[in-house]
Formats: sequence, C-alpha cells, structure tokens
Amino acid sequence: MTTLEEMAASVPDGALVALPPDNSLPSVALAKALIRRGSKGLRLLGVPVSGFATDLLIGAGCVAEVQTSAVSLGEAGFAPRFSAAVKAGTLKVVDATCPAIHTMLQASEKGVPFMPLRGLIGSDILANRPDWVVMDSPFGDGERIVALPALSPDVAAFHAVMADSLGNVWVGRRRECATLAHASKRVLVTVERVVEGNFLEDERLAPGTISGTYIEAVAVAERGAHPVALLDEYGFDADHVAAYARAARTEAGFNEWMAEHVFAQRAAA
Amino acid sequence: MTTLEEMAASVPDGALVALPPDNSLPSVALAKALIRRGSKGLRLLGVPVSGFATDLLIGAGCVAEVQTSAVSLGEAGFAPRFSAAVKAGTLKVVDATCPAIHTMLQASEKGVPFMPLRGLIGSDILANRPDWVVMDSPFGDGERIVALPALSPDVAAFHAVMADSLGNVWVGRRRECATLAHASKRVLVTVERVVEGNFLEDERLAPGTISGTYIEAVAVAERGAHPVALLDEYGFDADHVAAYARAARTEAGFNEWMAEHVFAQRAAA
Amino acid sequence: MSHKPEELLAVTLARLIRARPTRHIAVGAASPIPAAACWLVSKQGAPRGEHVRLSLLHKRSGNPFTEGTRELFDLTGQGRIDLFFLGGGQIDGQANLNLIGTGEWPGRDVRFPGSFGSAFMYFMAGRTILFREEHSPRVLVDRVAHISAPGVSEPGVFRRGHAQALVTGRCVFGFDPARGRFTLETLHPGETLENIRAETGFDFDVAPSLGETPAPTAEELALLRGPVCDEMLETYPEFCSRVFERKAAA
Amino acid sequence: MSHKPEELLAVTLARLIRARPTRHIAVGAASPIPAAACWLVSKQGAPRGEHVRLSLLHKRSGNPFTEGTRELFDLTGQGRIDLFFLGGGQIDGQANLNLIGTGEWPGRDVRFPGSFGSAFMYFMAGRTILFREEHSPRVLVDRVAHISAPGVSEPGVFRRGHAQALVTGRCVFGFDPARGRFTLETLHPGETLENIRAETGFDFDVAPSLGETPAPTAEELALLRGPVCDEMLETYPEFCSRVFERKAAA
Repeated sequence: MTTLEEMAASVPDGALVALPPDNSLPSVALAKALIRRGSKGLRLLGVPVSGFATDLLIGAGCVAEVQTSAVSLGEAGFAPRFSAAVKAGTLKVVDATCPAIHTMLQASEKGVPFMPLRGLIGSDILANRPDWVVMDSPFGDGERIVALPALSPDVAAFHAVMADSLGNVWVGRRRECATLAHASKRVLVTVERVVEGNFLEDERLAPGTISGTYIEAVAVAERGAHPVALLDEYGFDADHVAAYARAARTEAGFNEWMAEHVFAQRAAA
Repeated sequence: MTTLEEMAASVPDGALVALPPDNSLPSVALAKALIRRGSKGLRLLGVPVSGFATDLLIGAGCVAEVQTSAVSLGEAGFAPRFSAAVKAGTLKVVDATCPAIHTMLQASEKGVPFMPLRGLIGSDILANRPDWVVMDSPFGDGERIVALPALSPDVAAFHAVMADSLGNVWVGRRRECATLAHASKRVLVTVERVVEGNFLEDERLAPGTISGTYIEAVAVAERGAHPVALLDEYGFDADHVAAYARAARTEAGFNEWMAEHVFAQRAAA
Repeated sequence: MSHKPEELLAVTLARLIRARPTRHIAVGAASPIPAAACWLVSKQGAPRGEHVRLSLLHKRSGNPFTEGTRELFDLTGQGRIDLFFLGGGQIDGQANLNLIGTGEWPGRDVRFPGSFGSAFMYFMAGRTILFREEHSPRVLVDRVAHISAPGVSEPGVFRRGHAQALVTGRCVFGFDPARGRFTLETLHPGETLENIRAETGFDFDVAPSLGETPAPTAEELALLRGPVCDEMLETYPEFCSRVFERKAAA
Repeated sequence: MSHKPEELLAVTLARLIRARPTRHIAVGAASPIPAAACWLVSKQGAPRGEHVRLSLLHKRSGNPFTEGTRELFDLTGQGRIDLFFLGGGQIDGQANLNLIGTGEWPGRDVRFPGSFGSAFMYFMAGRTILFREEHSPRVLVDRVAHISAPGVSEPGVFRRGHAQALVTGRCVFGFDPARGRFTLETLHPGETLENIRAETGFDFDVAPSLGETPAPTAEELALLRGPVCDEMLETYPEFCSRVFERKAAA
C-alpha cells in the first residue's frame, strides 16, 4: 500500500499515461494528485476516449500531448480546457478511433508487434497517423487493411472499487481496464477500500478481478472517481461537472475552480 | 428454452463444433445427446485443447476431424478412443497450439480476417497447416511472423452455471467461453438452472456473464459437466474418468461403458 | 393530432429502421431522438416478426457489455449490429463525416470532440442512419474539412454498410453508395425544395416522388408518449420533460 | 540424510531456478516435481530479495487467471513469465521437443496427446527448464520425429528465451542456444558418463567440471517435507503420499 501523493510522485514527467474515460473508472483522485505535484509534459492516452480528468490535467498545464478518439464532458458538452489548448496550439493532439486504441492495447496484451483492424481507410485519421500502415492481406485475397502497432503505456491509472490483501483489484464489468493493465508497463490503482482475502478464490468476484500480477501499487482514495460514477457505488454528479464546464470556459474561472477543488484538498488532508 | 435432445437435433452432421476442455465448462451432457442422436462427420475444435467429451464423441463414431492443441484425459492419461482412431487412420487430426486457437477465435471476435502470433516458426505444426502463413512485419523491421486466419465455428457448445430470464448465461472466470461465443455462428448452452432476473443489471454477476445477444439456445442439464468440475458447484470426479479410461482401452469396453452411461440415460429420462 | 418536431423526427427514423430487416441496433449518440425511434420500433412489435435488440450505450444501469467498451466494436466487427446512428460536425454530399473540426488539422478553428468509433462503425455496421437536427450550410457542406469517416470506399477495402439516409430538422435524404450521392426524399412540414437547396451546401438529387414527410399517427404518438417515454425517463429526464411533458418520479 | 529421487530432482530444479533472476514462474505440466521445486524456491525466500510469483495452472481453486486459458499465453507474450517447464515425448540434441508422436504425421505409430502451448511458450517465456524423468534412447533422440517446438530459431524470428537446462532422472544438461548443443553438467548418484552416453540418443558436450548432482541439504528436505508438502496436498495428493508420506486430511 502506498499513499495517493506517493503514487503521483512516482509518475515521471513526460510519461505516457493511459486514463479511461468517464464511463470507465478514471482515477480523478490521481489526476488531481498529479496536478498538485506539478506534473509536466505528460502524454495522455484516452482508453479509448477522454473526459473530465483529462480536461483538468490539460488545463493545469501538465499535458504535452493527448492521443484519443474524443475528448468530451458528455452531457456537459465540449471539454473547455482541451478546446482552448487546441485553439492555442499548445497541445499536440493525436487523433485515433475507439477500436484502434483497443486494438493497439490488445496487441501489447498478446505480445504481438501489431494487429490489423478493418475500417479507417479513407479517413483523415489514418492520413495523420504515420505510425499506422496499410497492408495487403497476407492471404492473397486482395483485401487492404490497416496494421496498428502495439501500444504499451508507461503508466496506466484507474480507480477500482476495492483491492484485496494480495493486491488484486476488482473492476467488475469494466474489462477494458484489464486489457489496459495487461498492456501497460506500470499500473497504478486507486480504490475505495481494501478488504481481507483473495478475490481470485471467490468464483463470484474473480471474473471482475484484475490479478495483482499486473498491479504495481494500490492507494486508497475514497470517492476517487467523483464526479464520475463508480459502478453501483455512487452515481454521476452531473451538477458538479456542469459547474466545472461553466467555470472552465475561461482560464481564470478554471484556476478558481482548481484552487477550490484540487489544491484545497491537500490543505485539508 | 429448449430441451437437451432438441438442442442436439439442431446440430447438423458435418458441423464445425467448438468444445472447451475439461477445465473450462464442457457440456458433457450435450456431447452425450449428440451421440444418442447419432451425429456423423462432426468436425470438433478444442478450445484450445480437448478432453473427455471429445474422446466420447470420437469413440462413438460421430467425428470426422478434430482440430486441437492436445487431446488428453489429464491425470487419467492419454485419451484412449482418440489414440485408437489416430492409429486406425479413421480420424483427421489438425494439430494447433493453444494460443493459436485463441488467436483465430479472437480474430473472428474482432471481425478481422487474420491476426498475427509469435512463436510457431520452425514447428512442424506450422509445416502441416497450409492455412497458416508466414508474413513479413508490415513495419519493415525484418520480423517474420505467422498470420492466422479468423476461425468461426458453426456451433459452440458449453455448460454454464446458470441462465437468467433474458437468456444471458453466467460462466464466471471462464472467459474463453465468452470469446468463443463472440466468434461462433451459433451458441448452444446447457445450464444447471435458470434463475429470474437479468444478470447484466447486477454488478457482481455481470463480469462473468455472456450476453444473450450471442446465445441461440439454452437447455437445462443438471450436472451437465459431470464428470468434469463446474467452478465451485461440483468437483472433478476422478474415479469416474479413471474408470472410463480403463474401460475405453478396448472398443468393446468403450461400448459397454456407453451403454451404461450414455444410452441408458435416455431410457431413464 | 398535434405533435412536436422531435416526435416527427423520432417517427421518421423509426420508419427508416422498419424499412429494412433489423435484428440489433446500437445507439451510441448522446441524442435522445434516435433512442426514442428505437424504442418506438421495439414497442411497435417487429415488422417481420423478429425481435429487435437494442444496445443503448448511454443506459446508466444494465450496460449491455461485459467486455468493456471494446465489446461494441467487436460486436459490430462480427456483423451483429445491423444499424448504427452517426452525426457529424460537418456532413458532405458524399456522406463523408467530420467529427474532428475545422481549420488546420486537428481542428485549429473549431475543434469538435473527436471521431469516437465512427471510422470503424460506419464501415462495419450493416447500415447507418445519419442524423443531425441542424440543417444549415455550416453543417451540410460540399466537402468536409477533415474526413473522420468516409461515405464510400474503394474496392479492396472491406465495407459492410453505408449510410441509409440522412435525417435533418428539415428533410429526409436517401443515400446511394454506388453513386455516392444523396437524393431528397421528403420535406418536413413548412419546407420547400428551394429552401432546402439554400440551406444545403452540397448538391443532391430530388426524388420524382418528392413529398411531405408523413406526420406521426395517433398510434405512434400514443406509444411515444406512453411506453417509449417510460423507458427513456431514467436516461433522458430533460428530454422527456420537454418533449413528452413527463417527469421522472422523484 | 536419506532422500527420495523425487526430492533430489525437486532440489536440483530449485537450484536452477534460483541461478537466474526469476519473478514469475508458470507451471503447466501435470508433473508435480517442478511444482515442488517452485514451492521450494518460494519457501526458501527470494535469492535476491525479490518475491517469486507462482502461477500453478493445475491448482484446483483460486485459478490465477480471469481471462480464461488465454491469459497464460498473453501473460507470456507480454514477457511477464520468466520461467516455464516443458517436457516431451522426444527431446533431441538441439533441444527440439516432440509432443506430437512418432511415425507418419500426426503420429500414426505412437500418438502423444499434442503440443499444448509449447510452440509458443518455448519462444516467449524468459527461459524454459526441460524436465523428463525417463532418460533413455527412446526419449532422448538424435532427431525428433516431429518438431512441436524448436530448440533454436533463425534470425528474424522473435524469440525471448530458450532452454536453460534439461533435467532427467539421471543427470543435468545445460543448453547453449548459440551452439544449439547440450553440455552434461552433473550426474545423479550412481550414474557414469559412459552410462549417460549409452542412454542418450544425441551427442552432447561434457563440462570440464563434471561432478555429482549435489544432494539435498537438511534444510531443503525439511522445507520440502513440511511447508512445500502443505501447499501441494490439495492438488497432488498421490505424490505427497508417495514421496513425502503425508496424506491430506479426510
């Protein structure tokens, strides 16, 4: 077990950090801790899109590059700090499409150098991805298909419901977090709580468990996904996100919001 | 809901039928029903290896071909009817290696025509698989790698713990059954019991559930995996399998065993 | 019977769904109107006796997928999704979609959220209904600034489906992938061909049978305002309140 | 202190494990001796302070994988498995393994069960210890009838690891992948170089330091018969009863 702030301190500037979006267990708590520690030059990966935590990190100046299939606050609309950074030209955006990000992670998960994916040909996303190549089917059937290289994030971070005594974490049906964990060099997980026992011995819990084999560190962060929903633990706080979206329309409003919701948390802790 | 015998009747002779092995929820009940209905010319796929149910089907003369990475009764030793059929030359064996079978099913799951897999080059398994091709990496790095074609079984059959009111089935951590279901044209599932409700609404059950989207039919078959273990529902009946292995050393012994354990079941039902 | 514009759009989409065999629809867009159309089809009963399965990606409870967000794409790759809905910040006359933005790549003038899965779904779903309420030369352009997902594909590129139609707040266009062109099929009440031409940045054909988009029937409206609204209250409370004038129980 | 042959083999395997950095071992074979060796390493404490993780594929409860049987291969593909054990119906002097059979393909004379994952694991695990108790010209052959998994690979073929050693009921061979040859390292008690040559179908080198395989120490035997046996009772009751003379509680 480690603390949230120690976990954040372990993430080097410039790292490729994979974050799931708002419907898939982002660790908003760790994103805030990265901001508090003054992270710089992070390259974020949306798995497969990006949401609230990514907009916070961009607004706080922690991010050099974001590779994603979309950045959005969902019902609360466009991500304001992302949009501002694109307009200002201060953020490198590497556009992808959702299944391509899943596929690149699955290639790492399987230990193969690439995987093919249909679609994409004729899209300007492909035209702007020199790392993606069009190949002829090796079966000589005339099909042209895109080969996507394996992608292995330096750090994957997400928020699970709970960890057990052995460092296994339970993410329920959000199995993209499992693929992400398998594909990444380091996996940092915040949890609501730690419980005694071994989830892998329990047939009801095992299917939603990611083995501790893949997990480098676990830190407790209660309500660590807030304002995003966490399975059946707590719901989406739409008012909180809408208030953020309004505040963050301007840099000054964003800074004020951060002072209250990010930096004040350390003072209180 | 359908009956076990109706389910068996729906499997056409000559179909490519995928069966998980003894540690992964085989429907021994359906295999026996296929024998009772007099199935012919089945092409079996071991996912990724084959066990007790496959030996029964081969011994009963239902099988023209088996594609698998191994056929074994585990602690009870070699599969006797498989060995006899290979020696007699009455069975076509298409050898594979475990991750290759997973990969070919994953290619179907993702809707891509092939997937690459490392290893294999220099193995006579590859030399005997004209459908597997060696390709150069499309990234020009000089790596040679095997491309495996997508494989979509005509029928996948397995035994789940339970089904719900909507036709979702629960397989727990045996997620190879999920990939198999996603990859197959038809999925037939026997279960211990049917329960009210919707597993997908329950965060604890959802991770081990296969959505009814993929399932064509469900039939109740109590102890339908026996003598194989079913998660924490019942254990492996080693004595039963050992007795089978002894009996099936000869064709006469096999036929006697079948009369008692396969054909007598219908008379009793 | 009077109806709201959203009700006309939902009924129009539902009729397009029912026009072709449809076993499984995935609805990923934030817009509630396609979701209402799908529920209407489901409540109307199957046009050919088959059961229509809906996977509503924004449903808060009972998410249909247990392999995470990957499963929608895998499901579509397998050919199990007959119909998907897409929109776009820009849509052009070849049915190309732009969800990236305008100005220099990657959207230095106006940045849209991004492409999501469109560059895959548009190829791999059995068909796609394009839906965008705003019908203006800003959205319906001659040529999109950036192509998120192309309307047609060259030989050698696997493609299972194309746009079936484009439904806007003003009209319904059909799409012919062989010719790569839209045809104006029906006009919503109050619209004229001249007005559509003025508000559309791309060239299109006009159906000889061009007429008015049929109004919802009393049965359709009763289903929308009753059982369809019941299903949507949890996910789209604001929409149900505004369009159907119903509120979720507190 | 007297010991059983199985105890010597387990201790010998454990010393080979400890000779190189090892974070994660997967044990897939039905043979309990490699499992005993892994538990011994685990109970001895890490040679370099690191924790050794064991994934015992035949463990009845608490199967370590939640992606089904695929996960072992993915885990190995990722480079997370430092050590795997393989055997073979035949093993030749280039460390090629035959798990297919003899006679015409696919094993018309004697059919073995099949290759399992060997054609992948042998390439992708950090290293492999080959283990086969039977040491005879029938098993250790000049050239295997069929190659399930090759001992060495040509340039351009990704290969992470090779055989570290071959442990039999008679001796320990080391393997040099650059030369594709085995070297006889130690002889089990009662064996001679001449006898090994007579019982081995392939040509091999002899280490200048050729000596006897060291016997288990008292500490090793105490661990094997105590805590290692405790861990193995559930999965390998017959082995524990025969070798350690202990029975599982009824």
